[in-house]
Amino acid sequence: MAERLLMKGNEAVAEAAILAGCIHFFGYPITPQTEVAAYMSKRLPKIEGGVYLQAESEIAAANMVLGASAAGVRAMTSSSSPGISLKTECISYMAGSDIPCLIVNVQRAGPGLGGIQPSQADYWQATRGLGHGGAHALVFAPSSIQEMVDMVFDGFELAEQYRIPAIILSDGLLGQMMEPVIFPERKPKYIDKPWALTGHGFKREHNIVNSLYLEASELEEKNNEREQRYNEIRRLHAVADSYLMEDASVAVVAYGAAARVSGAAIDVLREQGVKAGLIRPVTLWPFPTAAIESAAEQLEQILVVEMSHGQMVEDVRLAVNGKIPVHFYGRNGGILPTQQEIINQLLELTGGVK
Amino acid sequence: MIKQVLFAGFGGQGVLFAGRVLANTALGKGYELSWLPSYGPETRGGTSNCAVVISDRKIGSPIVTNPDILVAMNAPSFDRFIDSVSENGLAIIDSSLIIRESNRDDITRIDIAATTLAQQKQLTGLANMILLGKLFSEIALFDEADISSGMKLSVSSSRESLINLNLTAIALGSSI
Amino acid sequence: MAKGRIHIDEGRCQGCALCFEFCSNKVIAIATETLNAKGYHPAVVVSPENCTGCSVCALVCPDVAITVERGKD
Amino acid sequence: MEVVYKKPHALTDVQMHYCPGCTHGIIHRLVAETIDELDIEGRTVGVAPVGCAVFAYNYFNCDMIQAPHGRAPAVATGLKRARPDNIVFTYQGDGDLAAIGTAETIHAATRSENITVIFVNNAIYGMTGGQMAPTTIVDQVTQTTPYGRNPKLAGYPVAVSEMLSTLEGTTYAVRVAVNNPAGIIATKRAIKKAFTNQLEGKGFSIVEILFSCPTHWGMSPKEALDWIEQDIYPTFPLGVYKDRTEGPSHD
Repeated sequence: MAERLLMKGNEAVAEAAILAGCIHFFGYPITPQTEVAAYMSKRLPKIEGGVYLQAESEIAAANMVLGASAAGVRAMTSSSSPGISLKTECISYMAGSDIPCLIVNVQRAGPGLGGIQPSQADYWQATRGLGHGGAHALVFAPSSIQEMVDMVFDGFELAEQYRIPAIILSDGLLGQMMEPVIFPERKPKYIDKPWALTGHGFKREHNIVNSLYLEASELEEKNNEREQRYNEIRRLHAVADSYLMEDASVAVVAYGAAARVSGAAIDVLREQGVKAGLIRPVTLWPFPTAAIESAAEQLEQILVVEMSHGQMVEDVRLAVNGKIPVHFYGRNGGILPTQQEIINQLLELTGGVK
Repeated sequence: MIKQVLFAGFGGQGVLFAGRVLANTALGKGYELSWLPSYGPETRGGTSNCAVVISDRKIGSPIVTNPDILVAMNAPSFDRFIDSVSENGLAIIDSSLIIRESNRDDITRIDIAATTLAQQKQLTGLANMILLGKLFSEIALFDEADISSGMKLSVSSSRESLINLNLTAIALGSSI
Repeated sequence: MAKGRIHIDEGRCQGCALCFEFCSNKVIAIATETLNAKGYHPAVVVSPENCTGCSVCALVCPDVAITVERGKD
Repeated sequence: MEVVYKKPHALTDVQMHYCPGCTHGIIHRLVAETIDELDIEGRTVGVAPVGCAVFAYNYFNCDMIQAPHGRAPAVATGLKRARPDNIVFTYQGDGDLAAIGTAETIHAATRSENITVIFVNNAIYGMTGGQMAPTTIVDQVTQTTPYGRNPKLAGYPVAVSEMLSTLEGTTYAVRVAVNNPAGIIATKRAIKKAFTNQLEGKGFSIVEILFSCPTHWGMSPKEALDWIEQDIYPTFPLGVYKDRTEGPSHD
């Protein structure tokens, strides 16, 4: 069996990327993400062909990824909320040019410079606001360091399969904490990239990576084709994890760090006889609408828990479509809801033991 | 079983490292565990702390708001955290830097003049390890071999010479 | 008779010792036995009689912790 | 006896968060003394950067604003154009001014915006824990150049004063250092001139100040000051790189 290691989330995600065949990293320091870049700066120069580059800005780092990915390699960048805002211009260009890549967002509290403590206030940005033009990226929401490591492989492979950027939506808690992790003995899967800018060598037509289509009908056709890919992703790759849901009458819907605490709160309530369960979206885009829609058939009510004023709760309400009440509890500014707070919320909703 | 431990002191006193040794020792024994540092500008020169959770089941929050065990290495940390220690909890205090009373008569308080003791025993700078030694003897989850392998995982190969010195300080703390 | 007098705000001091390094008259020392509330060994005046009021200590103090007086009492 | 040196009025009583021996505090004090001496606190607006000096808004008694990373000169442009009688300064580190904010810096200079830029250069990123800065010198070890800055991979340090001196719009560009008492006095003189230029409507002034980061250089505060002279001077020579204040005024 592979070794159980104790690692910071930020370091583990970097190591996982290397194992997944990504040796081109373009970074820029920002708390609480900087360890990803620092780890890459140590490891990549020791790997043949490895490129670590500290860009002059987050904007430049994202565009370096655009260039490297367009050249056909697995490329990655990471940042934290304010830096991701700067990268969104380029994410829109990557989406418009059908360029895969992996971006890690170690979320901190906002808006503006905000704070450096963990947050989930970039949900809207990740699922709705990646620059202009209506683009999407795959958005993965790990709730443990182990899961984050596994998602790096999936992230690169699905991104390349669908030619779409992928985002791992981490946060300051998952990035800074250490917990045991086992690196998978998984060989990265590669696919041909006939679109890549490798130099045609007079063996093929020239390739163009571009997002500009001045002819409206041409752009519509392009966007429709991309939307079909989006629809296939929505159909095949929306993932939710459920915990103690078989007989649950109330469910918490939470992702990432908020889901960890919610799960622990549910354990306590179960001991008291409260039939609570947890639905944990593992992908945020595509959102696991079907899983929540069908759970709503059996549940009496839902509590959404987030480290924000409530963003994912809107997607949950869309999925539930008014069938049952959807309540919300959140802390923000860099504060993780405590186990006790969630217990209290659920007790209040259920009126104690049921 | 769940043990929630908070190490707190000044940056430079080795509170993050003490937590790392505890975490790595628990790792070797197959426990679930988490280690979470305070981070940001206050970690340089100001106060610094880290939370370690050891459990035999999956850990929800790695944040420790009510520690079962507080290891306090300076007065500001003592003031900030002593009231948060859980009922019947334990506080291990470096009494060479903390001369403070508290009104917590519902917890066990152990005072060790670790900084002074470290200086006397040619272990300057290892007050953190002396206090950690006491913590190890109090929680009684790990034997000497566990601690020794936890230490080896925690010290980078370039500083290997420190391993034995650290273990000596831990043994000293355990024996108090 | 000292020509100058300095006052060090020990609460603001972070014990960086730049004043001690740059004082050519050895007026200042670092109090290695005491800690201030922030946990630093503060700078203290040990030889006030040598102070000329030259202000170099205040000039190099990054914590703006030193006030300087000059002239006759 | 008479008080000859005390905390200037333009500094608040808030204790600064900088690490022991970090010389940001000296530069803050020199800027505040200048504001006091020119008697402009009531109409001065400062722009804080992103980086260690971000909390400068807590330390200066004049009005303060916190700008997005690197954008301080653009924010300052807006402040100044809206209220030309106010005195506007930015306080920016090397990462803020010379990496992410290079475009804003260059274009504020080309427009000869009538502002004062205090550019503090210690060749490293402090706030995020000691990574390579655009001004990190060749071979310098940082968290993200663990094998030393290799120009083949990470390029050469950016010489901001030299670069800006080539721009027509730059009125005054000077490089000073706060590594000893004489340097601190020279720095004060440069800061005062840069503010005076603005008062006289002479256009864009920048004071580049070499200072120390003992924490991330891994040195004692005094060693760090000595290292400036030994190792940073050869890359960043002190001097006046541009001074066209003798010419016609900006207005």
